[in-house]
Amino acid sequence: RDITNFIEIESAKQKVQMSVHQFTSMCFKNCVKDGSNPELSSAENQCLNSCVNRFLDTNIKIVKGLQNIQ
Amino acid sequence: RDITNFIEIESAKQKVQMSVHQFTSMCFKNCVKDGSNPELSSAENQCLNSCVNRFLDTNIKIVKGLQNIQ
Amino acid sequence: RDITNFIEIESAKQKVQMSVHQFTSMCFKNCVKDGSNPELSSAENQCLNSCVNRFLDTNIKIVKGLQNIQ
Amino acid sequence: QIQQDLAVANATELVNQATENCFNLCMKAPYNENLAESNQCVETCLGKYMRSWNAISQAYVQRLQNTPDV
Amino acid sequence: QIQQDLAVANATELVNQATENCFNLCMKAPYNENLAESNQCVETCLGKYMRSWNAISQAYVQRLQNTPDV
Amino acid sequence: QIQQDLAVANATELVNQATENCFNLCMKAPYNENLAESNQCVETCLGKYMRSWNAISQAYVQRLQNTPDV
Repeated sequence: RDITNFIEIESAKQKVQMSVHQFTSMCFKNCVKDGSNPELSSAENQCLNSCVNRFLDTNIKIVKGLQNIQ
Repeated sequence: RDITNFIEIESAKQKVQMSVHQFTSMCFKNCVKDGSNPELSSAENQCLNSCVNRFLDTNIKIVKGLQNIQ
Repeated sequence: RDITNFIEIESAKQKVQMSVHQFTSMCFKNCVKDGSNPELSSAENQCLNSCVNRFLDTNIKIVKGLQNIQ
Repeated sequence: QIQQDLAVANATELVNQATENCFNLCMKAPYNENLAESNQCVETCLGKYMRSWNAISQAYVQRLQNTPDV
Repeated sequence: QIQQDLAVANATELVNQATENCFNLCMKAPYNENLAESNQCVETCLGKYMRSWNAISQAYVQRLQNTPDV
Repeated sequence: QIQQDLAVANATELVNQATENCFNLCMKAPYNENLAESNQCVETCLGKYMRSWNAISQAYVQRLQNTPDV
């Protein structure tokens, strides 16, 4: 049971990490246009935050919408 | 023989479905610029139809072209 | 030992080939804007060459940068 | 069992592609447009995406029947 | 062993995504801009990419905690 | 057998990438330009794609030989 538990937890953590990789690449492309400063401006930070939240909003709406169709 | 047959048919159907997913995503990006109406305009419909046919034309030409080189 | 050797060499060659596929697709998109002539212009040739070298420069800098962080 | 696995794979692919495409169509960086309006756009976009899927599927199957070498 | 495999997969993913995004941000076709400047840009870009990764990770985990159905 | 599998994987990758890139170069939405001209473009594009593949391959192998740590 311990090893099953361990694998389940690691697998869930890994899934979250891989989603973070995907979201970072997508939102970085959309929000960051300037590579001359290693710090995020507050506008960039705000944009990244909204980007991931809007993407998750969209995902939930799509899943619910498809469930209603079936 | 029945089960082999069944798997072959399901596998062919699945391949077609996955191609439809790929073509839809690509052609939607190229043809649909407006999300305010759930119906397809006739221009959008025409564009989607041409998009998939032109893509398949291109694929055939590339395959034949590479066969001629070899 | 011979078969292990053979597999290692084939696998390394395959990895290089797959990288060439990836780089070609990316650099072709960035460097070639005109499909009316099958020959590469010297500007296109120069651009493709710089593209792959700059990409590898970037990759090395990223790997070294991440090693410094850890 | 096989059919169910394939159906899950298809549904997952559809959710992922529709989410990506409707996010790109309805949400623009820096993501400070009206949220209610953007959510409405996602709903109509999903309808349009499903119609596009059907149109592409029809066009592709028709093409496969006419030219079996595609 | 499992945790190490996952760590390697994560590091590889991060290297690949940061390379692609910083290449696109800092190197523009036909790639004849000043090399020293471009290399400098890659370094600051990596800092920005890491900060973006952290910002996205935080936003996503916060969202997961508030709405477990995401 | 292994070498044949790899050759098939390489050919498939080349067909897919050349199709995608030449479709994007030669066919523009809404896809109502002259079909004969577009098909001609695909043919010259394939020649250019093959030459690009060779140029990239050469540049990459040369780089690997000069800096083995790439």
